[in-house]
Amino acid sequence: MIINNIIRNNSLFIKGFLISGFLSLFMLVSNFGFSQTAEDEKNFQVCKACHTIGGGKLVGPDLLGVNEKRDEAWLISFIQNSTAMIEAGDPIAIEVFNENNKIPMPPNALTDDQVRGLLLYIASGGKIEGGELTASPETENVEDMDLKTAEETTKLIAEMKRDGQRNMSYVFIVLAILFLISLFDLVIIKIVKAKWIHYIIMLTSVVIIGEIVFVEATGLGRQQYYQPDQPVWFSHKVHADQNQIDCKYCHFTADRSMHAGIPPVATCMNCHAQVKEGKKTGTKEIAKIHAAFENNEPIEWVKVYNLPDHVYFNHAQHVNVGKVDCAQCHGEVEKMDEIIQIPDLSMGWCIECHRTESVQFTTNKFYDQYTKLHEKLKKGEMPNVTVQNIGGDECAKCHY
Amino acid sequence: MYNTRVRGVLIKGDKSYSQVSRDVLRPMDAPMPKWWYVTAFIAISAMIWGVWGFYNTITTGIGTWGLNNNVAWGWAIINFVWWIGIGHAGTAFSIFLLILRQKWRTSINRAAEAMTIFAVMAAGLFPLIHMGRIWDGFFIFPYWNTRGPLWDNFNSPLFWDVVAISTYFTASFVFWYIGMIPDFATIRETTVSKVKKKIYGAMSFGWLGNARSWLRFETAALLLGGLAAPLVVSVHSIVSMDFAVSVIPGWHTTIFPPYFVIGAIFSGFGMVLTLMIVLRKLYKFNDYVTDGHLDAIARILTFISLIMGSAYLIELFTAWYSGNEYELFTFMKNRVTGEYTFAYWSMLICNAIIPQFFWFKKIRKNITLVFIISIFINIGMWFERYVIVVTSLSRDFIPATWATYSPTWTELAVFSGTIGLFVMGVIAFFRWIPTIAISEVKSVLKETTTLKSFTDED
Amino acid sequence: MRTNILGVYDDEHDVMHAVDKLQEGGIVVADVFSPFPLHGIWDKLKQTTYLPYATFAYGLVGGIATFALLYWTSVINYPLKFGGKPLNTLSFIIIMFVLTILIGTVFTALTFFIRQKLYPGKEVEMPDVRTVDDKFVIVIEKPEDIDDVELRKIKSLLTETGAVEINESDVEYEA
Amino acid sequence: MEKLYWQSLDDYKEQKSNSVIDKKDATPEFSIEGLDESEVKGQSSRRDFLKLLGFSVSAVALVSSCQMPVRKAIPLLNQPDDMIPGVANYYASTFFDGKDYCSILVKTRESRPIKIEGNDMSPLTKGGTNARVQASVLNLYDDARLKNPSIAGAKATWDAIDKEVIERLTKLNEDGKKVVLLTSTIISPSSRALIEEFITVYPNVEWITYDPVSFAAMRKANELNFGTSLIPSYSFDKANVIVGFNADYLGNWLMPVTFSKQYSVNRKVIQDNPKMSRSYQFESLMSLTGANADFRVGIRPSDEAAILLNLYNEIAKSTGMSVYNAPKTNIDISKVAKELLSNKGKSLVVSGTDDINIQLIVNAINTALGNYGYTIDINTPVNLMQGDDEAMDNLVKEMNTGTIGGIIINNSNPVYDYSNSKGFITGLKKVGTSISTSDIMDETALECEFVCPDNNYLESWNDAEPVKGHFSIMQPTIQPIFNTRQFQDNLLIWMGNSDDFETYMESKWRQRLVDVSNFNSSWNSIKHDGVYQIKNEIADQPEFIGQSLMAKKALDKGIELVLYENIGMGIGKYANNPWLQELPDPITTATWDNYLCISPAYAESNDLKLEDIVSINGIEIPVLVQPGQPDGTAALAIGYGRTAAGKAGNNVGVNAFGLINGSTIDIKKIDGKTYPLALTQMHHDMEERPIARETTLAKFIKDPASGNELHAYDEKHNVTLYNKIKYDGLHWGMSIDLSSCTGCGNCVIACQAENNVAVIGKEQVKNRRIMHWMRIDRYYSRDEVNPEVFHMPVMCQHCDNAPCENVCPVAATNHSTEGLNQMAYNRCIGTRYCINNCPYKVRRFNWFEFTNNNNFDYNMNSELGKMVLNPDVIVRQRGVVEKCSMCVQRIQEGKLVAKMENRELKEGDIKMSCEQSCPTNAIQFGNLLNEDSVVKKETKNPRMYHLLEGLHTLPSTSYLTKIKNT
Repeated sequence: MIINNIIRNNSLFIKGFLISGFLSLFMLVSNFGFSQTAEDEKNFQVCKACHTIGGGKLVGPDLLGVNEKRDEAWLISFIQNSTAMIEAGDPIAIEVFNENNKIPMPPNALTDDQVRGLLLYIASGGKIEGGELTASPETENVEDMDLKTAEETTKLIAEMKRDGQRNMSYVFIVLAILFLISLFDLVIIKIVKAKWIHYIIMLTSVVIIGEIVFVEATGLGRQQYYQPDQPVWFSHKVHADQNQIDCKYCHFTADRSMHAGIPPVATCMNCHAQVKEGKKTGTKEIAKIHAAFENNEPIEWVKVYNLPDHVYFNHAQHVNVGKVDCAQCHGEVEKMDEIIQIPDLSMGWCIECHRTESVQFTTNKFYDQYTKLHEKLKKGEMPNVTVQNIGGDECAKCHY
Repeated sequence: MYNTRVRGVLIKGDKSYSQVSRDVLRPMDAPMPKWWYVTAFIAISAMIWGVWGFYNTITTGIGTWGLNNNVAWGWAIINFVWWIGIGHAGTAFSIFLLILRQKWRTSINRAAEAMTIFAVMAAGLFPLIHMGRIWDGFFIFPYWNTRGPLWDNFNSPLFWDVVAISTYFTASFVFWYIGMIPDFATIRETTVSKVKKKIYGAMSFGWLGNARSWLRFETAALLLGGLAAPLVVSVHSIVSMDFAVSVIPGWHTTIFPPYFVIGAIFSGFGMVLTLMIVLRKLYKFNDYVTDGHLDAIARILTFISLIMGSAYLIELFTAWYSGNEYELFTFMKNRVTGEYTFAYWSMLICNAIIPQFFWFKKIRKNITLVFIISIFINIGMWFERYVIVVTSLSRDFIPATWATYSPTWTELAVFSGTIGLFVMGVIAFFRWIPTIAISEVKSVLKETTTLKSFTDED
Repeated sequence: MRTNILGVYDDEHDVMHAVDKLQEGGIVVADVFSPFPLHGIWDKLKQTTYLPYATFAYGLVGGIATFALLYWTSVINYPLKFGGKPLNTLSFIIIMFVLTILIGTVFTALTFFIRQKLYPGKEVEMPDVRTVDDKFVIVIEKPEDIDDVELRKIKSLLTETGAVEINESDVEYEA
Repeated sequence: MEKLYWQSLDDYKEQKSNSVIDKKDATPEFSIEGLDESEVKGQSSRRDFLKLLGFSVSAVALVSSCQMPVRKAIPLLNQPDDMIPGVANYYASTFFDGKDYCSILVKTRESRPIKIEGNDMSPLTKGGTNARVQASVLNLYDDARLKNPSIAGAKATWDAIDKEVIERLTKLNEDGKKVVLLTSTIISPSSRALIEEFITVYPNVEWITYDPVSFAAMRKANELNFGTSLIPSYSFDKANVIVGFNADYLGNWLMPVTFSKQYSVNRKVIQDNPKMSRSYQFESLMSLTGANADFRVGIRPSDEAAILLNLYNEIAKSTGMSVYNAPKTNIDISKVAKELLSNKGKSLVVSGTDDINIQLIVNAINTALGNYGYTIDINTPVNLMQGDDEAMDNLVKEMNTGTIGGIIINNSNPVYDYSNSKGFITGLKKVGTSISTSDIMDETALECEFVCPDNNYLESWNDAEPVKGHFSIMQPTIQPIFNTRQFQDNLLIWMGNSDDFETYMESKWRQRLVDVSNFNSSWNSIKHDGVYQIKNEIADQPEFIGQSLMAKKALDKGIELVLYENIGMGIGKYANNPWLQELPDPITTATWDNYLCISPAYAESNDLKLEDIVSINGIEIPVLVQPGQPDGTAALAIGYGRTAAGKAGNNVGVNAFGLINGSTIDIKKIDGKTYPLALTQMHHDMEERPIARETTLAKFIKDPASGNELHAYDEKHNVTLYNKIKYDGLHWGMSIDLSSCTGCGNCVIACQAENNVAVIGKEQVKNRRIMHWMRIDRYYSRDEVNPEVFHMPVMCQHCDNAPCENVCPVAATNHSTEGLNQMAYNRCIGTRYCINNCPYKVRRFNWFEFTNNNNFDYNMNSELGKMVLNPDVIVRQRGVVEKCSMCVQRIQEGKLVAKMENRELKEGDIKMSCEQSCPTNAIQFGNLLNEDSVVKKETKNPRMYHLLEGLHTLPSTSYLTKIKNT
């Protein structure tokens, strides 16, 4: 299913890619290379926080057909720095400002060309984001949609927790007592004559106790289904699912660094400078952000995904190079209000994926130097090159 | 049957069957002798010191030992190999002499096997304690895990060790215990004390002693013996591979397996000799462990010591013949002459020269001398391991890294602790377990032999 | 309620002899108790054991299982390279060799105990406790409806083969 | 250097100003994603994980029903664009401590400096560093650093200090009482200008430069010969024949890094064009230079002048210059003279002795050889070592007469390192106002009233002009950790100048770059590169004014004392740096001490042996019998015996500054008393084993494989049951050129800094348990009087048939598909079998817990000290084996970068820590499957061999035979 996602996204991406390409040709805007769209899509992530394309009004107005409504020059300057324009007393700007209950749009550090690209993207946006257009009715009646997802999510997490915190201590004690009793009876008091009963009881209890001990021992130092309370009640569902904010908008170092990065408060402020009230928690939680921001003391989030220190994990390697979907490790975050640790983060879990998942062997030029493997691949001796094939299950790949 | 040759008896003072039982069981019913308390006290205090050594090592680190970047193995391994060697006596007796149809073994093998058990216990402690991270020691077992699962390196002699030693211990223990069952039954039926009846009754597993049980007993004993027989060879061969498999000059030697096995049996017999002399002195078992027995062991030792001697010579020869400068250095410049002369020569003298005195009947018959020589053998075998482990490591390939090694108090403590454990085990055995296999002795009670050791005496 | 006639002997040779005699006399010798194994008695009593075959089987299975484990773990499941050696190395042989013995030993012992119904704390009553010390006892079943002729015959045979005592006991034991 | 970002702080200050955030939060040092809370509060360091997973805690976890500790993740409030947590930034900067100069790159992670690299862009140091530069990053995290300014020992605020000081200075100025500004050599043009300005504000201030090691004689000599007091710049790379007299130019003399780079150029022999320089060394101790020289002659210090004069005469004879009568010496220099004459203009004679006569003779010789303008450049003088001894001596006199009203001491520690220390102290007591700007409470600061702690150089702005026309910039890579202030800022404030030194400096540079069109961009690019060069106008050689030369007759009896600088300690400024203390001396391999080096013959006759204690002029000191130490001399290292350096550095060795270089001493043996010395190598003979292989140039020309015949033999005779491993794509390898390696020890510290190698202290070093992943083996040839010396860096050879791998029962060490011998610490149970079975003995065992252990109270036991740890490398727990990982973290990083840039790996993308800053480029790393990589090419080199290749371990590391030009 994850694979499908990737494919779908790619196909969408490519579609939009072509369309915008044609458009740009059609519009004979010379300085638009094909590569622009990709960048624009990235830039648009910021806008997504408050705007949709034909998805109806969020914080800011729906951008569908904005290009027709306003002339380019105005748009450019407005997008680059709206507040400045308002202060300057531009009538349209002020009007827009008032329309959207006086929430200013934060200034964006974009060049004119970038803005043009962005506009182009918006213009073609309806078609590119076809997937999302069809999804747009959902966003219109968010509420009941919400309820549905809410139910299943709560169910999901509930059961996760159930088998997460398998509390076997009672079973353990009971069995231990049973064992002792039967032993006692067998050797000394001999109430039960049929000896096989003793044996069966003892055997089974030994087996089960052994299992418990083993599982608990391996679980030692792991924290699967760990869901701590965070200092701020931050809902990934609201942000990632309803507002459709891309993961990498907040966790923006995920494709550059080993750390995905907890977003600095400043990032929150990009939107929450304006958005002062949340659907579920009202002002209460968002106020915390503002507080943290004013007294500039960073918020102490509780880390959920903790790897032991002797493991070196690099997000860039997986997200950027390996093109691994966030959900593959972190689960369907957009369904969770508060984050819960889905995998057990055991070495076996890593290895498993490294054995099965194939690397970007043909697309990434880095792998060209693996000539032998390429031959094999060509000859069809192997269907695909997994991480293991290039030594992905070796110690020094993660432990150093 | 007619035979011109003089026939000696294995058990002297023509005992009756019940006399045998009584003689063997007497010390168990007799009040605790004084020497027992004294020895126990010494042994236990040694063990306590050993516990301190363990504690010190585990809490502070291997750094409390005298090891360094070049000599990463020291006393721990020396003593380990030494104990394992001693631990070979039991099986050697029970199996080899069984196969060689040496009936006279019957009055010794019980004690010998007991010795094996405790020696192997003592040995087993060293691999544990010498681990840097003992709390992760379970990594060494190839169990199913959530690391991939990640298994062990089956090329490693250390892994072979783990397997071999645990097997050896299990096998010897089972063999030993099964052998004791009929005797426990004897105690069960003959003792007067209620408690003993209960305990030994439980330990005798409800032994009857009718024809079929004897049949199965004999077969089982034979099978277990047969299974354990290759162990006598394999265990110490594998231990020797710890060294033989490596690249270090003086370790990387093909002669090691046979040489170690012989050495093991040598030290084992040496220790048996020591123990039996003590035992028969304390328990007046002269009729069971006769001078003939000691004489026989002495003769065997003489023979083995010859083998040892030749092994040492062959080592030197190979070193010279190989023309490998590193080998040459280790043997000629480092052992025969050079820094470790003392260790080397005391090894050579104790193992190859001194036992040769057994050629003289006078010495063989003089129990005190025999005792002393047996002690020398034990010491000599310890030095052999010292020579192998330390001399090779401390001056190996790259002169820049050469370093010397000397043990610390902690290592000493650990060693003495294991000795304490061994002694304690042995005297506990003396005290609570029939030290001589009653039923087996009975079966050979009327046997005679033409063995020189037993006939030569007047 | 079944009783046995016990012929008690002092000397193992007499016992062997007596068993022959009794069997010539058409008397079924049920069992013989002795303080140590009497070699050869088993043929007389037509007793055999299949323990060796079991042991062989154990060894065989053990060896194969060990190899299977080694091969699967270090070649198939998680292949790791050590010092330029092939994954499927000779060192397997050593481990197989030893583990074969281990498995063989342990299971042989277990079979022996189970087959012989020996276990810690088992309590038994012996027909004649002296057999653990120095006496040898020949056990002959005494049917309910035995006639004096028969009985006398048995007793006389026992006495003339050198039985020092002739007792009767109704102790039950698992042969 | 693809990692070079736009110059840091400056830009990101801009970032902040135009971002929504106020300035307060710009100290992200210790709060970043990935640090856990405890660390944010600075209680434990990252990556010292194993102790957490170890016995104690897992047991605790058990009883506490398997509860895991909660880890906090604390984001930055606002994240500067160039600071990505988890990605390293490199900033160009400059290392100058008053003596050594080096242009460097500072590697920062989460904007804290963790490693120093050489700056390839510098034309002087060319990317090289030395051990002290490498270790300097640890000084930043030194607990001994002063946290606050103080007045008379009491903690004070800067305002209070400024108020008080300004009052006093003005007062003294009005009274016309003299105030002395005592500094070490300052090569920063801006700072010099600033001081000049300061003096104009306070005319009563006199500026005295003082260096514990003096070049005054050389400057004087040049003044006499050329009219200007200066130190010329030398080009060892242009010289075919180099004759050194007690000048350790590869170790500590003037600009060792630069000279090593130059020297090594002519020591690398190419097969098609086999040429190499020849170096003679006449010296009174076994120095690093001597160890590497082709011909080394041991001489008495008192004999040097005579020998030089004879040499001069030899040359003068044939060049028709005036000959002076010279006392006879029993050293024949005719051969040297011949060589020199046949290399006129392509030779170089230097002397490190601070004696005007000698320097005059040296100048005369070089003039006679016409080396000026070729190998010696008078017109681009070196600005280092400006110390003026006379001025200093006068100062002490004046202080004692009480004419000095005040003294400001910057970056110099005369109480410790001035020969007449007592005099200085008494004088200092008489001085009314004494201000020290020392960054630690050192011996001098203790005597001073005001202590105004200076910033560490990694926290400061500065520039430098080590050699005329060569500029380089020092820029902060971290906010000041403590309440310290840069010396220059002090001056600015005290002279009532409002702007800080950064702006001051920039203004100075505006003047310098006045003719540059766009100042900002070029200024930024200068800061980015770290170096800037202006063409010196071509000037012709100044006229040589001959002076009459003279030399005294050499003493023929008595022991002459030679004071020298140890490679690690230098002049003792960094005594509190445990890395340097534990760096084995390249010659004696001793650590943590200084000692009296005596000649074997002397030891023989006075039955002295290693560790015996002798007393010289009342100082008790252990002896070390040093092969090659000339008879009649004894050498003793300065820089030890600090009393106020910090816990690691206090009372290590004895202070030799009180003694006089070249003076005759009498050595009294103190019977029955010994003192343990921690040597890392006890056996000095190669036992005729083919370990460090060598040949001579002549032989090499005849047969390139000479000295390496065994290689072919082994290649032929090595057979194996198994077929070799086939690698695909990547197979890492290393190649070490023994003829380039001088054994300077830079790589050892570089490795230690990169890989979080623990410091274990003297006692454990003595127990032969040193943890360095990389060691430099040193062998002597069997000639005791003047042995040849071999240096051989040895680290894990990453054998393809690694003996260590076979024997690990738990598979903790095994072979990777990239040819690495990988070690999984967290799997290791510490059987130490691998250590035994490694023929190279490069594996190290954690005998104790070296982290958070008060018995090992070094940087890993202090929260501050742990900040230097490389977050990409774990700190090993007690009981595990560790070893050189071939900087696998760098390999992985390099690969990742290539992947992200969607390209193949190029040669040089990945550099090992030891390789990167090697001052002689002796170490090369690369992909053996890449046909045009250096390492691959070297495998075809007939000089190539593997260490102990007879064992057929197939190492990935190869060595090139040492070629001597004899």
